[in-house]
Amino acid sequence: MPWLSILMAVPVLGAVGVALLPKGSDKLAKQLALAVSLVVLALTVAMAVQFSPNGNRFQFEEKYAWIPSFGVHYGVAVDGIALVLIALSAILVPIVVLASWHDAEGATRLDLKSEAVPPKRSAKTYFALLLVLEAMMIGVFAATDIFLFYVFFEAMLIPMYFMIGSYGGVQRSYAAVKFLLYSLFGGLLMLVAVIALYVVAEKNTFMFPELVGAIQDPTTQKWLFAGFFIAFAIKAPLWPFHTWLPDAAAQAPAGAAVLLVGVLDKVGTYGMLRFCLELFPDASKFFTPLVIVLSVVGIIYGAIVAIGQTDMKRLIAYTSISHFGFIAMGVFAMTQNAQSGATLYMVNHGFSTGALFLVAGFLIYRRGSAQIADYGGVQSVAPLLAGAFLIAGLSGLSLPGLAPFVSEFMVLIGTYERYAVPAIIGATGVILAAIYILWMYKRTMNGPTAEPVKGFTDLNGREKWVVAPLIAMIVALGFFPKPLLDVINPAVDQTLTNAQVTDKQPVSTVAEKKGAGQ
Amino acid sequence: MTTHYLVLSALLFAIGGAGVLIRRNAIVVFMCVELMLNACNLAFVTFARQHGNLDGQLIAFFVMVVAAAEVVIGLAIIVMIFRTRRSASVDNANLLKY
Amino acid sequence: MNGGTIEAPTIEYALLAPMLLVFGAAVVGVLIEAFAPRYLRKSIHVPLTLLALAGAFLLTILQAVREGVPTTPAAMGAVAVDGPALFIWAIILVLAFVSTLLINDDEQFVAQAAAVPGSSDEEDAVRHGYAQTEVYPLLLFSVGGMLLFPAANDLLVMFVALEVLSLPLYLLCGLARRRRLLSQEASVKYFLLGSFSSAFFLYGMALVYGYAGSIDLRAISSSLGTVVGQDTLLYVGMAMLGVGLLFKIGAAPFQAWKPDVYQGAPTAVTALMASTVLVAAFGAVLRVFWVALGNLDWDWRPVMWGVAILTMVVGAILAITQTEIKRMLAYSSIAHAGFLLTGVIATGGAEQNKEALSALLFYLVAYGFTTVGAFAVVTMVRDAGGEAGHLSRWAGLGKRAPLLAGIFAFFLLAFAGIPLTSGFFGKYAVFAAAVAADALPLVVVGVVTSAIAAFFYVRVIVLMFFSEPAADGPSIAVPTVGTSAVVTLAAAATVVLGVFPEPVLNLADQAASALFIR
Amino acid sequence: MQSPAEIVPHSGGVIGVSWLMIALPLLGAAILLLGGRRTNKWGHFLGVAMSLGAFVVAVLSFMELLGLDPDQRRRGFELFEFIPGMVNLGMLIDPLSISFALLITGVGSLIHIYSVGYMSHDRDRRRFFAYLNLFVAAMLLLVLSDNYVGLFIGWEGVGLASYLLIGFWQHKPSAATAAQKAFIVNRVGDFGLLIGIFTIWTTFGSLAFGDLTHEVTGQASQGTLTAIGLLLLLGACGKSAQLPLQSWLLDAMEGPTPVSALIHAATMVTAGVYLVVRSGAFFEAAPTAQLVVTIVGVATLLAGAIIGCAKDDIKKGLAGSTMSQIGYMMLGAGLGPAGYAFAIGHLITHGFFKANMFLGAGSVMHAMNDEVDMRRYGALFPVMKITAVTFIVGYLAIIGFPLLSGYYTKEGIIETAMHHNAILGWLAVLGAGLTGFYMSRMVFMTFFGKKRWADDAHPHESPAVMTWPLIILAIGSIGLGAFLVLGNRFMTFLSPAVGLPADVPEPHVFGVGPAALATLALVAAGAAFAWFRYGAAQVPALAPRGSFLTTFARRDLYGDALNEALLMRPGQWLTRIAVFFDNRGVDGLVNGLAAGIGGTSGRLRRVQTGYVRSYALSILFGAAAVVGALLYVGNI
Repeated sequence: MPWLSILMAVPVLGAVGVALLPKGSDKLAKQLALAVSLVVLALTVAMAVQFSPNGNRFQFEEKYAWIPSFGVHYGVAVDGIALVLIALSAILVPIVVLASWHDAEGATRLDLKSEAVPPKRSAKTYFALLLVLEAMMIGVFAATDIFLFYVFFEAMLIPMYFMIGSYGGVQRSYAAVKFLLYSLFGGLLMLVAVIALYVVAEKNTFMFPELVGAIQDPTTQKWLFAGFFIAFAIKAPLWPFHTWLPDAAAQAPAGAAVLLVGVLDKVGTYGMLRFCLELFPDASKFFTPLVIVLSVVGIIYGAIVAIGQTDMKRLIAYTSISHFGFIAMGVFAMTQNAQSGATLYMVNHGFSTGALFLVAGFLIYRRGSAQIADYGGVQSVAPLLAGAFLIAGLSGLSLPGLAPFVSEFMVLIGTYERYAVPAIIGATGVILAAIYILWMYKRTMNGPTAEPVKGFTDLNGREKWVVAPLIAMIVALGFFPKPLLDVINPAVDQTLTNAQVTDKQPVSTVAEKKGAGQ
Repeated sequence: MTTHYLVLSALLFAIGGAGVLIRRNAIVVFMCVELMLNACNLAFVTFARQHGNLDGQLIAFFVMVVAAAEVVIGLAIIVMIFRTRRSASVDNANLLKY
Repeated sequence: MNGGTIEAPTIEYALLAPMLLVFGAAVVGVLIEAFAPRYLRKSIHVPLTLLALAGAFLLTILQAVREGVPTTPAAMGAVAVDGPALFIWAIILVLAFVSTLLINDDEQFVAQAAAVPGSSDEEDAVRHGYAQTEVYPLLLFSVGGMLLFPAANDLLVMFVALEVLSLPLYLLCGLARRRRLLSQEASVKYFLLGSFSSAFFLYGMALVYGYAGSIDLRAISSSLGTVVGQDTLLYVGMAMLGVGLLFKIGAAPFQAWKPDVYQGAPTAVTALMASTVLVAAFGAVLRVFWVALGNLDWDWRPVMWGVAILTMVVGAILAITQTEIKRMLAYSSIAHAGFLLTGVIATGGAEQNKEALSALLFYLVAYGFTTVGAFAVVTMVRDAGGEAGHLSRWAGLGKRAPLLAGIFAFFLLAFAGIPLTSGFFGKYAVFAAAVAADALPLVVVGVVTSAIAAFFYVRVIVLMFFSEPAADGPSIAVPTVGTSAVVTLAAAATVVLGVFPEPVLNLADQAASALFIR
Repeated sequence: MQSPAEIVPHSGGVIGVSWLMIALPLLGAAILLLGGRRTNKWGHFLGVAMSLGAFVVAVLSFMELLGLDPDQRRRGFELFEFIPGMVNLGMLIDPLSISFALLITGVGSLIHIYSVGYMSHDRDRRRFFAYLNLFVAAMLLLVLSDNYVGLFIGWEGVGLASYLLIGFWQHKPSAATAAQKAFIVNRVGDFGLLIGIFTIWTTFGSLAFGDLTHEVTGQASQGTLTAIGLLLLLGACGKSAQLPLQSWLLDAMEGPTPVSALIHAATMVTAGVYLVVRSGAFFEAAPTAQLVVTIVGVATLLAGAIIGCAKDDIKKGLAGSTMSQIGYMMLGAGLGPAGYAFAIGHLITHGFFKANMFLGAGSVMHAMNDEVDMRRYGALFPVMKITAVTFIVGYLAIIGFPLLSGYYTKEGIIETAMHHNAILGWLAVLGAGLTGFYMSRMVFMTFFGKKRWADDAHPHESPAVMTWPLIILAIGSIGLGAFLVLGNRFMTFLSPAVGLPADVPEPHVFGVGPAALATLALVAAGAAFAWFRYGAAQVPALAPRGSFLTTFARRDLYGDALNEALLMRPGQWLTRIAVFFDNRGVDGLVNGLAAGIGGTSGRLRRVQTGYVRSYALSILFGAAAVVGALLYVGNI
């Protein structure tokens, strides 16, 4: 059964269906979109349970010649890493659909004519784009053909571009263009690398498994690595290629922001892990110091700048820049723990940042402003809303017991095994995280209730359904990450093998002593 | 021996080119282009002589025909624009720019 | 031909049939102008033209499949009907057919060219519903020239073809119904500059003849290196030939005419020029620099590099600040000429790199269709004074005509080379060939300029979708059957070539594998 | 000297289900938080019940433990795999952890009961109990986990609970700020703890207490061990409000008084001591680290005492004393196995009498409608006898009045310190004297002397639900010390967990030897001075300016001022600069590039003049260029 193709086909068909609905049937469009996304989720679960962690690395393989003249295949398959990321997308989309219920209705829905609220737009289009995006997100993670990956990598930009551009805040078109051009630029550099890879490898195929180890010459590796890496670094985004993200995320409607930061950007770090490391092991080792430095700078820099933000969504965006620093650091630390942690981080960050953006979205929906200064004392009038915001925030500062802690802990400890100093500097991020999250929480939720906030209603049923699954995931994975890690670890092992690195062993004998136990 | 003719044709070509650049009247500009074509003809005939085959001379005839056709088209266009603008100066026609 | 006796030439009529058919139809068209009553003319012309083009197309196909690709030049070595030529013919004929559908629109052409703009004569002409039906024979002559141009196997024929294709275009440019001043100015400029450049071509021809003693391309190529002490002749001649050809494809620094002419000419004619002429011109470029001067590629390649880079940069950068849609498309076509030139460079010299050739052919197909489609859309966006050329008038078009705007946006994305559009594969193919031919730097320049170029395509999309419509925005003309057919066809082609390029790629491969005969 | 016993894999019995201790309160918290308003009616009872349930389990497990012979008393078992290949979550029930569990659940339950009365008027009482339960669960996870990761989870869990409870009245900006400060300062400590854990993992390849025995730690280099020790100490300082991370504790008094009693006196703040003792295997191998621990302890015990001397706010006064007492424990913990027993002992007794006094203070505030300024009290003894008596019992215990709890445990620490390093010992003695002064001051200002009440104050005794816990705690404050210390009862009980010290000092009923006598003398002097100043003399209702020293103490030894000058201000500047740099610098570069291209384009367009002649010129130049280029290329 061609699971992955089905996973992509369903949302595409759904999108077409939604788009073809007659004018004015927005409600129906929403329901249809929700239904489709739920079907995708169900299918994903059905697929995931059949995945055998210790089976072949790539499973549910499909491979058909697409463009023989270019040696391009329609090749899809998943290993543990791809699987969890696909699952992430499949889980987030229904939630986002539910959360974006009114996003397209624009300022008309509120009497306040506010800057943060865009004018009314067609809801149909919005949800159609959303579903197309879902298909592409699944495709980009599933692609085992580098060309196919590139196609999705670039094509993904378009729906997101429209979602930001037509449904975003007051500066939406600036943000959308910046997002598109920045990513496109990276993508085009990557295109050169892709071409060069094909030409140099002389394998007449783009299939990833066959290209692993195809490039031996170190110099070539370095150039190709650079080509791929810059694209991924822009996507991720790594410091200093990050400035498009705050604009995009702040202008995008909350739902789109979730998918942008939660999933799209993961493609960058995923690409580093999957392609940079395995295709160009020597170059990766050569560039590791540089990348580690960039990541550490990103962690601290992102956190500090986040502290200074006055706009909630910008603040959250900057926290993500900090978190992506962690992920990239984990990827390039080249230890089992760090890379598993980084992969897990990609998933957890999706949930926690997703929750943050969505709850922030609810606030903005009520107040019509993203400015932190416009809030205050929300907790007294809307305790549930505040509580959700707090939990999301706490997961953002990776409080133990919540999912992100596990991943951050693994990344740091794994990095520490090889690069102690960066890990220590990175760990100061946990202090800064406490500052930016709690300070934002204090300014928005605590203290005497501000006048415009008085009228706030607490979470309604729909919003509860948006928040509940996210928080459930965050808590569950916080105490029991094993299921994910069991899937991720073998894939990471494989990655490390292809990247030709091995873990360092501790000095003492404990490891041997309990070697069996662990 | 044939060099002189070549030099002459080159000179004619240059003069034509220069004319295109400096003259304002569309007709004159166009005549300069014709001059360039004829410079080419001279060159062709010369080379034909040099190589001792007829191709060059043959080509010259073709070029004349083409030139004639060009004259027809060119004059038509120039007359058209002259009737509209009451001037045949190429510098007046610069609405399309930047 | 060696003096003395003149034997009767042998002409392979079957091979030349498509050309002859078109020319014949053109002549018939002239007779119709002469004898048919005015009210009948159009109704005769249109079917005649379409049939002639379609017939020619069929004959071409027939030629390709039945007779197979000939290996020797036809008509005493004057015309070479070989694989690439046939392929190019097919493209030209299809695109010409499509453009004809556009031309078949009363809004395009002046009622009576002879009538002075704004004069009473004009009013009469309009009132009597006159139409300048000479357009059709002119078109046919021009197309005939285009067919001959890339097939010419001898510089004289090529020169004649050049003139035959250009002269009717000079006239066509001046026949716009609205904004006649601009149209006429375009016509004058095009004519003067065109003839100026063809003078260069001719002089180059003379010099080459002086060097080689022949104008037959094979003879020239075989004479290379045999003649001593005449190199200056050869190089200057080669340069001047190049100038003539580069002018036609609008490569910098010979691009100055393009924006003005494209803007001034009737949009239908612009479409014709932007698509077919470009194709024909590239065919000729390839033939001259490949068949005749192939062995000198080490000499002309560096120059071509310079020209290509300059063209890409000038096209991309100047387009950014354009405010007139046709003018912008003109600059974009300059940029694309630059990309195509990288393909020409990749084809290299005598060794005849067939991958690059087929890539180039594919690019021409993809670009041709998209361009025609784009201009077709332009013809439909009108306000009081005819087409709404100024970009500001396009604001909010996405609201007023979602479908049309959507299609146009799609064309723009194709120009930008976004995956899943034909443009992407065109670019990919050409760049891949260039990389394979060690032209990596050129490709890097290519991608950087495409990134820049993307900006102005995106800008138009922003205007159409993200900005609020202007109060007195342009109306969308109810498209004639022809126009809508064109748009549909172009869109379809752009999609199909963007998703399943394989069939066309194969055709291009076969065509290229036959290579240019020498 | 004997090192701790091996951990015995355990199954079955009450200990087998000892995880219920964590689960029950956690469940309670979950129900109360998710249940929402529905649970308002009975929520507080559920909270109490869960806490009591945990207490019962603790007691039963304790019994079961006692049933085993000493070297079998370290029972561990795995709950589930947490991070495959690194660490599993598991329980460790040994004398050390069970003592804590008893303290936490016991005192915790009493405070739960007390709160039923104390918070009866608060509309968010349910939420309060949810947080209390959450705290109990986290605290138990902290002490019962068998590895550092589990400990860390509990560690930050209690941090969260404390954050929530300090900021319980979040509508008060001061409370919100205090909560935030507490969390962030703690994070600094947690950072140290994290790095410590990393180092342990990379050095020894395991994070389970069971693996990190003395033999194992012995293999690592002295430098590594010292580093680990100091990093763990940093964590301990954060949690236990030791210098230099003490500043948050006094602000934490913004929370409801039961919170101060439970979290910021009896249990959470002592976690640091637990950590140090639990990590004995590292500290005992790293004398330098140990020395630093003792120094920190002594410094803090003096600082706390000094602060306590100057505070007029009764809760802040108590907070200062808490700092100081934890200083003592830290000191003890730094003295190796010999000190552990006394440190933990003092920790437990302190848990009782300090909780006792805090709740007493709460009762007083309850009576004086939430007035905290002792200068507005006075002569409360007659009106609220139970509170007063219990408070005074606690007071006597803390100043080390012979035969009361505090006397034995504190005395033990001082003795050991003296035995270990005279300077430390004498400083500890000095601290005891100060304690005598400021605690007496508190008692006199509150219960004796003249009335200085606000006009609308009508003090009355608190309801039984509040007084009974006081009484129970008071009893503990009286007898517990003697019970633990005499006959080395506690030390022998504890030794399987922490190792038996080489030289066990003979415990004694009365202070003999210079240190003990000096202590008693100083305490007496301090008390007398306090009486002279605040008991007999008239206490001004408004605080006098006071000497430099007083202000120094009132300002918490300028700790906040220091933080503000060294960290906050520079931090704010750094933030501003970073934001500016990001907008103008990094982003400016990007936008600048775009603008540059746009500008070029704008200028270049002008070349397209529209004059056909200039176009022709460009063609000519172009042609010339091409010709030139070709000739050049051709002739090389």
